[in-house]
Amino acid sequence: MSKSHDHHHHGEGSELPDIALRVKSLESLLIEKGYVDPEALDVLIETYETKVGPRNGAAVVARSWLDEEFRKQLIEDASAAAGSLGFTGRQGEHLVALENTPDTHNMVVCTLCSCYPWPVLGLPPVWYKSAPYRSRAVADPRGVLEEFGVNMPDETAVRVWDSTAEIRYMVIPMRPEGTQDWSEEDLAQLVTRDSMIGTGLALTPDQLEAAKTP
Amino acid sequence: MSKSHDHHHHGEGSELPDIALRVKSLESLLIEKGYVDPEALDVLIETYETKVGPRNGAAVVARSWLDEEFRKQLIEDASAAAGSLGFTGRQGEHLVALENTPDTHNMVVCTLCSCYPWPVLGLPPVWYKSAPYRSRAVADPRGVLEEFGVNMPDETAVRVWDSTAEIRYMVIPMRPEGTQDWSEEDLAQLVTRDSMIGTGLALTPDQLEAAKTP
Amino acid sequence: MNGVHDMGGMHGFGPIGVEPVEPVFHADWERSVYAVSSAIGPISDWTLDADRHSTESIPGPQYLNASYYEKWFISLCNMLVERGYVSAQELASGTSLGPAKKVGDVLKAEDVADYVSASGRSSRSTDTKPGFEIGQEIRTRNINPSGHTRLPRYARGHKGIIERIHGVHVFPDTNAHGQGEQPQWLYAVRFSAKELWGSNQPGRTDVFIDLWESYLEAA
Amino acid sequence: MNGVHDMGGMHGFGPIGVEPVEPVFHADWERSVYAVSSAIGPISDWTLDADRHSTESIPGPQYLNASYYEKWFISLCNMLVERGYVSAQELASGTSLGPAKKVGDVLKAEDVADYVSASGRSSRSTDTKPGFEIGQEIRTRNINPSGHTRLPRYARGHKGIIERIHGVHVFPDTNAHGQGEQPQWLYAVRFSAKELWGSNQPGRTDVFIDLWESYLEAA
Repeated sequence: MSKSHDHHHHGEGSELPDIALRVKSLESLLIEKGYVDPEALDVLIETYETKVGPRNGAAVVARSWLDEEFRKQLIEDASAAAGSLGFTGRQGEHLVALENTPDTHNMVVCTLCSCYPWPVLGLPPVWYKSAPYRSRAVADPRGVLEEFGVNMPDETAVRVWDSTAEIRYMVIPMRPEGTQDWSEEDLAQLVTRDSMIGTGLALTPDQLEAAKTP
Repeated sequence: MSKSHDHHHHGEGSELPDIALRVKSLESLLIEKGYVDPEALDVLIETYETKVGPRNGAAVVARSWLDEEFRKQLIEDASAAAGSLGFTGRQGEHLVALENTPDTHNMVVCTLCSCYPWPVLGLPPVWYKSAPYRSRAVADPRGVLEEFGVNMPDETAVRVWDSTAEIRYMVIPMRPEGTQDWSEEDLAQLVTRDSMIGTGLALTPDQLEAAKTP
Repeated sequence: MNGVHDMGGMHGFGPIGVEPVEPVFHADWERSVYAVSSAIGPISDWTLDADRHSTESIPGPQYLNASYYEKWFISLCNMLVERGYVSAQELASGTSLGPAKKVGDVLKAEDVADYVSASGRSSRSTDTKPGFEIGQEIRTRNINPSGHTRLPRYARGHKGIIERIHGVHVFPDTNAHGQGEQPQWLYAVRFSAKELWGSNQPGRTDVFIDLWESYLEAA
Repeated sequence: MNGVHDMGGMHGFGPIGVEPVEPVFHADWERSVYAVSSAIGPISDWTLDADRHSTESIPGPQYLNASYYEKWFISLCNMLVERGYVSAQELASGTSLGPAKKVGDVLKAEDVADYVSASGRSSRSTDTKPGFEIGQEIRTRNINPSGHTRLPRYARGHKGIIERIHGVHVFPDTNAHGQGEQPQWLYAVRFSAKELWGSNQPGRTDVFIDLWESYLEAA
């Protein structure tokens, strides 16, 4: 009914018509005050736009599928395992890996804010931080999974992890069938961001093929 | 921070810049469709602006202070007692009177919407229907009372009634000291709306005097 | 439903802003919203419970930003369109574009006084006996229905004492959803503030909540 | 605090809108908010917990209508003004009107890589032993603090099983309010969906929540 409130926030807009102006104004004030260095700002942005993202986590998962020793270390101490591939840092200091099995599916949420394992997954997508996911993931995880196109059989136990502390969870999806001889690099392509949050599964070889075809 | 959300709703404004226009448009549509009669609308408005209001409840309370039989009936069956003074109807079908004593103070809220005893109190004030009161009355009633200028001694038990059904509660405040020879009409002037919600006490004779002096 | 309307015990809504001298309505459009909502009652095919559910179904961000009569307006418009009294196009244009829905007798000016003072009791006669007695200890169930309910979140899974028996009343959880009145025994249940909130207030504080029998189990 | 940010189990927020191909940022101003918030970290005098509390303290109606980076922006502005980094007038004008607060070394471009990969662990060493053991049944306390807490409303007063022991971690409820780190044992606690929500989902569903020792008592 209300025009001014009907629209949804997918991060692409703002209620504040002058938000861009106000942010620019804050940024220049902080630079003028000497609190932030403009060049550092650029590097920070570049880091999370190009370097730290779900490709990191995909490399971790692919390695774990191929290297049993690494898989054990990942389950034992995920921060150390991810760190051994060079993925360390903010919002990933206490990383825990949750392994999906034919019996058990894991899924991660932060109902209170937006905690997320940055070093392996980058910055979270808008839906992860939004009210619909935060409210429903803990109370109706199977319904949420359906909305993501995943029909979880009744026999599979669903485990939802609400990140209420500084522990950061990443899901290790199951390795798809038909990938016996695949290289680590190729396997990593099957590992989507959503499969490491637990709202998706790893792609099958056919799905990957279809995704590549325009 | 956000200009567009800073303002509070005290019922005097609207987020929708065109609300007046849209309401007018709905009203004329419903009249055109033959669902409502414009003259009936005027009478409805007049009824709650001039006839049904807290003066009704004040008359009930004043009578109960003077007439022990009436007081007993009011406690026994408040709908019947109020009805005997001519106050019946919508949102007061199942009226319950809660008597304050030196040991016990009663207070009424509707946390889920805005249930209120219309026949005796009229339409509720904006604060009664708003988030601050609805959220805090059940969890911090003594703090709420303080905000209304009422310091409830620790010895007094506070009873909060959350109107979650069609039962409508009205509070019978204690009769103030120094009113032994007062008429029913004069006593009724001491009975404020808030004293019948339980967020206030009946006025003392001095307070009434002060309120009358401009 | 666990919506933002279920406000008991929430923090962060700020002080209670009391207007010293408050008018019954603050604008003509509020008068109109009030009047059309009331006048439509006798010919509407929805229950009071459905009406409440319509209001609490206003999306949270909008619910919290709308004033009281705005919520009435939004809810009324939604009901009128959903139930075929007006079309969305008619609502947008403010003009009738087709025949009206067949309805009963429209409220006339001369009948308003009777209508306003007429009773719309929710109590129903019964030959059953209440399942709980005054003074009995109960525990509220931990239900989280997505539909309408009158068991607030803050009162779920808690121990209380039956204080009053109100008789048998229409059950909102079904009546709001076209599943009939299914009347049940209704009780005023007393909860200590300590039980509900986990810490003592100075002095004794109790909260009384009207709860239907199926919300409760023996403690 | 029992704020609208505590969303677990709420209804009525609609479907989960997934963007098929989502950029990291949707606008330059989002990039800026992200970057200044991050860059200010090393010289700020607030904790991550205080930062979270600042965000959850955004009034409910505004919180629910603001996008993610809008909330960051609002929260950052509030912190900067409250703690004397900038004045409200400076914020409004975008121009410095007085001396800056004395701060430590500002983050330089060449140090960003180290900063991003540096650890900010919340775990602390201890010579205490955990009060609960793996497999033990506990009940969460029913606390309703008006300040910061990481015990969500939906998990209060419920029985669960200790699943993991995470070590000793900074306690947010005090650290957010300048009352020190007061580290406590932290556990992953398993709750059945039936225990939390009162009804069975098809198949087994469990919710795991990281909870500090003082949130828990032996069941």
